[in-house]
Amino acid sequence: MCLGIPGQIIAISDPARQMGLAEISGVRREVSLAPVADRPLHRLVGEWVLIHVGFAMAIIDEAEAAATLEALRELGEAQEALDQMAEGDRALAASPAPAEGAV
Amino acid sequence: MCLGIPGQIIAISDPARQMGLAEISGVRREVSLAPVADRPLHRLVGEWVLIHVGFAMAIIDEAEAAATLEALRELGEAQEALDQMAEGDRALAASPAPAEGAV
Amino acid sequence: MRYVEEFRDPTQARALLKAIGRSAEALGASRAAPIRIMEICGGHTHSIFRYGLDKLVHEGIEFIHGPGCPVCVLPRSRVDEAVTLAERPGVIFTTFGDAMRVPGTSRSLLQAKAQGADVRTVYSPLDALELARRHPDREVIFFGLGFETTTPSTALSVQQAAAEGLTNFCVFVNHITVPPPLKALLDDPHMLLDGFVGPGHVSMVIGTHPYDFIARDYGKPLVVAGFEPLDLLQSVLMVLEQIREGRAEIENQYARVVPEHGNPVSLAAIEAVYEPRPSFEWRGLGEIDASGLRMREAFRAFDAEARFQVGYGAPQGRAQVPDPEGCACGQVMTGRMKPTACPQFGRGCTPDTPLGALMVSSEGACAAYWTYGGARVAAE
Amino acid sequence: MRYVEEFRDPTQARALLKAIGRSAEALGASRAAPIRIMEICGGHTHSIFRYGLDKLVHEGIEFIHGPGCPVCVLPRSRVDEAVTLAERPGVIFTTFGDAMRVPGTSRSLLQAKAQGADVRTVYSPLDALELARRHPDREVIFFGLGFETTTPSTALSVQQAAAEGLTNFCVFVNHITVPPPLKALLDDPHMLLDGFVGPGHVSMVIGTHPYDFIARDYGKPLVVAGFEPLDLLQSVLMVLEQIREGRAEIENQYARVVPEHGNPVSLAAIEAVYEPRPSFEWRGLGEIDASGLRMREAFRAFDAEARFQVGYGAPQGRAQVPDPEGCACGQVMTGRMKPTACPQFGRGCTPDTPLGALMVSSEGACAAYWTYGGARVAAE
Amino acid sequence: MNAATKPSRLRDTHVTLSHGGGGRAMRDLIEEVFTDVFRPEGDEDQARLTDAALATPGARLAFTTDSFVVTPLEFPGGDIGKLAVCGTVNDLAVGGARPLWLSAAFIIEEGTEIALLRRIVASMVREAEAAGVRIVTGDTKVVGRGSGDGVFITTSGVGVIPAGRDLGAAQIRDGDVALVNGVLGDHGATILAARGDLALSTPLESDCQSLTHLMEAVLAAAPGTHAARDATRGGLASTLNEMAEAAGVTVELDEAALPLRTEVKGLCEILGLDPLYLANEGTLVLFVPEAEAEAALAAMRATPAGRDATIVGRAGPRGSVPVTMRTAFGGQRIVDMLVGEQLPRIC
Amino acid sequence: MNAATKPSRLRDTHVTLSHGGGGRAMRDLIEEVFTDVFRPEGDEDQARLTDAALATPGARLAFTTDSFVVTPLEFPGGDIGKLAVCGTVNDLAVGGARPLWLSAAFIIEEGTEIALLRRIVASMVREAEAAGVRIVTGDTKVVGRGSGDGVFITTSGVGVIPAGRDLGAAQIRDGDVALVNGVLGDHGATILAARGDLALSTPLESDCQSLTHLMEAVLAAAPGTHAARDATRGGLASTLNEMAEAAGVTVELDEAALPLRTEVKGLCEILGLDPLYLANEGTLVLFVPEAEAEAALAAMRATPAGRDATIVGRAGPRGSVPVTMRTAFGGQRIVDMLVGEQLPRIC
Ligand code: SF4
Ligand code: SF4
Ligand SMILES: [Mg+2]
Ligand SMILES: [Mg+2]
Ligand SMILES: [Mg+2]
Ligand SMILES: [Mg+2]
Ligand SMILES: [Mg+2]
Ligand SMILES: [Mg+2]
Ligand SMILES: [Mg+2]
Ligand SMILES: [Mg+2]
Ligand SMILES: [Mg+2]
Ligand SMILES: [Mg+2]
Repeated sequence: MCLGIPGQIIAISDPARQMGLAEISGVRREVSLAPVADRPLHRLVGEWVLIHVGFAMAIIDEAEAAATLEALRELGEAQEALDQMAEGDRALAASPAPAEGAV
Repeated sequence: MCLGIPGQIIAISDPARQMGLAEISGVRREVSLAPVADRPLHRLVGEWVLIHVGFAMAIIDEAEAAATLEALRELGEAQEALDQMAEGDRALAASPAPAEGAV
Repeated sequence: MRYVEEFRDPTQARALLKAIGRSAEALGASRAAPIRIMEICGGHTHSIFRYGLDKLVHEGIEFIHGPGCPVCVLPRSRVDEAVTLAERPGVIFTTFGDAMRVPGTSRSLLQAKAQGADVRTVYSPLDALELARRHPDREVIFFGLGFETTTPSTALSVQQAAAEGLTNFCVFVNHITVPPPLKALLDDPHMLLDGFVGPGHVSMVIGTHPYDFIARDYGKPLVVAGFEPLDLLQSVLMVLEQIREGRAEIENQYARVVPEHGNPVSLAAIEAVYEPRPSFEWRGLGEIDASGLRMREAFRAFDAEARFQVGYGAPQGRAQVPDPEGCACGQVMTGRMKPTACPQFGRGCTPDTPLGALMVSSEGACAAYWTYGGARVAAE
Repeated sequence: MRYVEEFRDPTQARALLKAIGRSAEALGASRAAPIRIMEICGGHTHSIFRYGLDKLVHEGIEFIHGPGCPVCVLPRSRVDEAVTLAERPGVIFTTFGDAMRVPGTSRSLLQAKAQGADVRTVYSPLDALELARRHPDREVIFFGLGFETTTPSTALSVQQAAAEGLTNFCVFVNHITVPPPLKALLDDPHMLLDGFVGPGHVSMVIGTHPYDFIARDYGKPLVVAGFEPLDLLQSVLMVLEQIREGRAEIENQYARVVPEHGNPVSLAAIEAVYEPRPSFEWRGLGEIDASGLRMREAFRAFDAEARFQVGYGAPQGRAQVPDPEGCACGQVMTGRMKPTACPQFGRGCTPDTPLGALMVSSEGACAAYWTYGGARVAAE
Repeated sequence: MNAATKPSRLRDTHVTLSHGGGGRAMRDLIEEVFTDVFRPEGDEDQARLTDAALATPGARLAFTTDSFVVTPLEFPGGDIGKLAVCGTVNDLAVGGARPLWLSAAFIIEEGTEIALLRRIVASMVREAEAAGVRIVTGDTKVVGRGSGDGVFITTSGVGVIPAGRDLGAAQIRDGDVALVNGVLGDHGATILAARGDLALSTPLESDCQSLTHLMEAVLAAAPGTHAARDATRGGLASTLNEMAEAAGVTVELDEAALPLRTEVKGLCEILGLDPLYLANEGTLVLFVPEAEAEAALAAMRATPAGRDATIVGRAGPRGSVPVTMRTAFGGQRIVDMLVGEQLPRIC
Repeated sequence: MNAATKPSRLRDTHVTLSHGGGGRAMRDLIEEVFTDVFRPEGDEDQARLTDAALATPGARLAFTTDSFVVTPLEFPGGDIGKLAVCGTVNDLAVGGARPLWLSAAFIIEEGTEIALLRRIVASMVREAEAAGVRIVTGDTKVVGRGSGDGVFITTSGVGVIPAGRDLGAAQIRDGDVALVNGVLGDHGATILAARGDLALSTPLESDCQSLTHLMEAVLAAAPGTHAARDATRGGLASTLNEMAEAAGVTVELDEAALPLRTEVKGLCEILGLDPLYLANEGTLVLFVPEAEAEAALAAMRATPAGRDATIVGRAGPRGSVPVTMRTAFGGQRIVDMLVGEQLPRIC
């Protein structure tokens, strides 16, 4: 449920109604900033928000996003290390006895 | 002004609203009989009426129509007689003198 | 008897034409000094051109086309008011087809429809009433046009609506009466008419006595005529006979349809629903006293002008709109000018691009001249 | 950072898949004895199928598709009520596209539209509000669908309408809340779930604490997840880690969007405009206590049900409509049956001719199985 | 695929926007309602055709199109489908072409009954067979409610004009005789009455019919025929005006000779219309040199579509008014083109 | 008649029902807005045509039709007129035909601005010239307000298929390479945004263009090409499903290879749509034997309409699911036909 898509606020279009212009991959639409308007509206310009049915529902936390990606990167490295270990094991296990003589 | 066309009442379609069915050269339409409803409605069936914008505005008087046509017929005869007289006159007038001798 | 073909018999017509010719000769009428007979009614104008009677009658007979087309005498301001009503949200504006193309100041009803107004052509006010029954959520306005022939139909429809308790039906009343403009014409010192062919269908409602003043006060003969070609020719002959005999009477050629005292039910309905307006605006003629009708107080709920405060019902009064520049409709309609003499005829004004209503309605003298060729065939 | 492509990186996905595989192996999971993880949210179901994650993860992981599609859980009676509202004369009925094809008893909104109802698809309740401003003569009804993610948008729109004094806008409220059905599921003795992937966008509004009872009272792990494939895979891994470590906690994989305590403005708007209904009907689940919202007395003017006396606002009470015969939606939605096990799947019920809502919405488990081939590619 | 045994996947009774969306619903509608009946060859969007006559030296290809919009869609004597076939077939035939192939494109309003579509399609197939043409390619679009009016059909037609044949209004000569194949105005009058809003009922039927066989008979009997045209929108009056202007001749009609049904005359009297402007859908006007006029007349009368054929007028030398009419009284009047559309009037 | 010097008789600024009535108003509209611009030969309702290629032994005539309905009538990158020419030209071209002649039938809603009609007609003439076809015959009808949607255009096209050429979906073979000539979904996304009711604005333009020259280039470079089709309504996904079913093969797309603009992806994410189902109006898919795939690709890339050409997939042996996609993750999913139309959704 609940398609949500990140977009960047590029302008405040109607301060009275708390409306702003959001850009999502080059597509623009006026959205309500009400849910994230707990700060002066002009401070929202440039922020990335999560948009759902024409409302900016949350400000996206860049630091948290970076942390998640960093965790994934580390996980990737860890898996690679594990893979290499596993490969080493397999290589040892797979080496048939006759080949030993060839060394 | 005021296109009017003769039609025959062939049925009473809605006595409460004084509506009847009229036939005009094979075309049927419901018309208001109100203007001619100074007699019991059923007596209108079979009558020829003069229809204007969906209302039967007058009952057509067959005797008067016949009298008019008869007058025209008589006028036609009278004109023909006059024509013949005129032709006789013209024939006389036109007869050149030499022709007389030919009689 | 079917009351149509019998009165279109070419053989009889030839006899009548001969008799008319003989009468005209006897009266010494010629193209240069014609006998001028006004057919008041646009329906007669239409028949004359459709059957080519104008060119078949003796050249000493000249037809003058009178102001008897209810569409042609409608001033632009009334069309504008109709458009205003038609463009109200929620309105279904119903009209006879005749009025669709009549130009208003900025647009006709046809153009208003194209731009979004819900304008519908109906055959009868009864059809408008039926639309009101079927669309209780819409306001159905009927464009009430016409002389005494048509007035009973809207009066009876309004009475029917009242009886049914329909509250979404009303009429934009533009009904007018024949005698006042005739009196205005006859009072015109420039007018030189020798006699009248009287409107048959108006007379079927009002009878023949309303014309008595024409014979009595102005000494002109009038013959109430039917609309078939034999009717018209016979009536012309009857007018000529009166002139020859030095009589000025109101005669009734159309006795099969026109009773001497008219139709009592129709007259009663008109009387019940309508009353004369103090005055009403005619195209080319201006305001004429007591020449139009309006709804009586008791039926004011069915009066579109009162209901929507438009036209004569507008609190601020009506806007008068001058006739378009160069338009000679007024003079043509009063018989003072032939259509072909209008500087606009066939130039600025054609049926495609009408300047005046006389070029729109197929009853209008200008349209009849154009369409049936009074002008163009002759020009050939 | 654009917060989309970064979370779709295939290389990272391969690493995650490997880690999940290792975790699953470590837990001894197999096709015969899988670890069952329910993604509550239809959006997650959709992502799983769109990216083929179900077939990419270790065979010992089984996804159970939860009741988190607001369209799928809508009973036929509510669609019927929507159609009734849409077919009122003068109404413009606005809806998210999702609801257009959901079958009611006799017709869907799409079919009602074809038969004359003015039904319009909008992207936002703000667009419905704008229609109401532009059509003051029409009643604009918005089909208020959705879980806590969407509820603030209608609450804020109603507050905006009230502020502007718009009197021709109202909402047919079908907002529901996630925790009650989860509790109902967990109380089911037949249910054998090992953990949950929690709905990211609902949580962005309500925060993570409303799920605490799942860990605390039922001992099941739940990880609030984003919707990109890396988000989902990471969340699955986090659930597996909890299981491996014997933990049962509420964790937040989607911290870039989901604050621990949700969104205060949205929560305040929901609280101001709505209150829990005593109970609300769910398709396949029946009435669940306090699972739906209705408008508070102060906003009753914006409540379509109260205004038009429909549904829960009908004085005579609501008509209950049984689910269509042979429809196993209830069992599929509670994870007790796989879509392919439904006797109607691919026979009586396909996306062209859906029997149940699960086959209509692209978030419905059955439609996802069908469209993205969980079933058909495997069958090949 | 066999239509008779294939189970129907089309469960809707009315067209929805889904049926125009390019997906499965559309495919099912097109297959079951259209292609299973029209049976075009092949799977492609374009028909691929050959005809020996087209390859004959001197032969020309004739190509024409018309959109059909009519309310009501079904009316006494026909329906929009029959109209769409006849209209395009006739536009080919009156030019001397042998009609070969038709295309048919449908614009369908959301909410249209599918059973109605099936009837219309069946009617097209029937009429195409009668006219000896094949409907070889087509298209369907669906538009929202209020953006259409039930069904609009556009047909295009391809035919072959044998070498040496060159009918056209420009060929009409002073002295040519004008003939029609039947009564005038039946279609227009039928439609006006069938709409229902004027509350008129008549026993009339549209004259909608294809004129291929009639034209072949005429051209065999009167090979010197100069021009033919079907007197559709605008009626005989408008058609004659167009032809006379294109030819640089005048035409005089004989009012007494015009074939008109009593009911058509009656309807016109009631509504204040002129039958010369009423549309026909199976009536054509021919211009034939005087020497071949009787042969053309006899040939028409020998075909079902020409039983009421008659001579209605004659072409004269160039003049300022293209079309006039000798009235029954011996008067003469202009028969002008219509201005806009004819509207029912009261005066 | 000389359009430049002839005084205009058309004084209306908007179309009324009079312009469809068969009379003078209609004639003036047709002359001034349509025939003065299209300049068909002769006065007849049927075009009379000859082309030497048609008479060549083995050549076949290709005949196709499409109705065009689009809101708004003018949109970034084109208008309904351009669409109506390109669409029919492309349906001819993808079958291997050289397009020769078009017909154009207009159904115009009362109230339509005449200036808009003139722009549309001008656009058609421009596009016809670019595509090398002539608009040789036409028709106009006017419908009442609320019975149409501005303008609908139906074009039909006639072309000639040289002897020996036989493109068709049925020719596709296991192993064929699938190529597209450009990015996907631009037209559909542009129209969705241009309608305005979703309040989205994009810098996108419709891909609307004619593909005659591109197809000629492809067939010269890769004469073994098996099939081509323009991926219009229903998008690439529906077109491939139709082709695969007709050929009895499967097709596997490579998700990573699909050419999509950022903005199209963005619009689809916002509205919950799949770009594979968005309509294209100048994008085709080709099936070419592997040996000629690179030649076809190079030929396309050398034409303006093919600059973004790319290989998107491959035909495989018969199977139960016609079209699948290898996802960027190495997963596989079904690419089904669309069910109804795509509707913006929230979940
Ligand atoms: S030609 Fe036109 S302007 Fe002149 S009088 Fe006639 S209608 Fe009026
Ligand atoms: S296949 Fe259809 S009926 Fe069965 S569970 Fe799924 S949606 Fe319900
Ligand atoms: Mg044609
Ligand atoms: Mg035609
Ligand atoms: Mg024709
Ligand atoms: Mg097509
Ligand atoms: Mg309609
Ligand atoms: Mg096509
Ligand atoms: Mg096409
Ligand atoms: Mg195509
Ligand atoms: Mg045509
Ligand atoms: Mg419209």
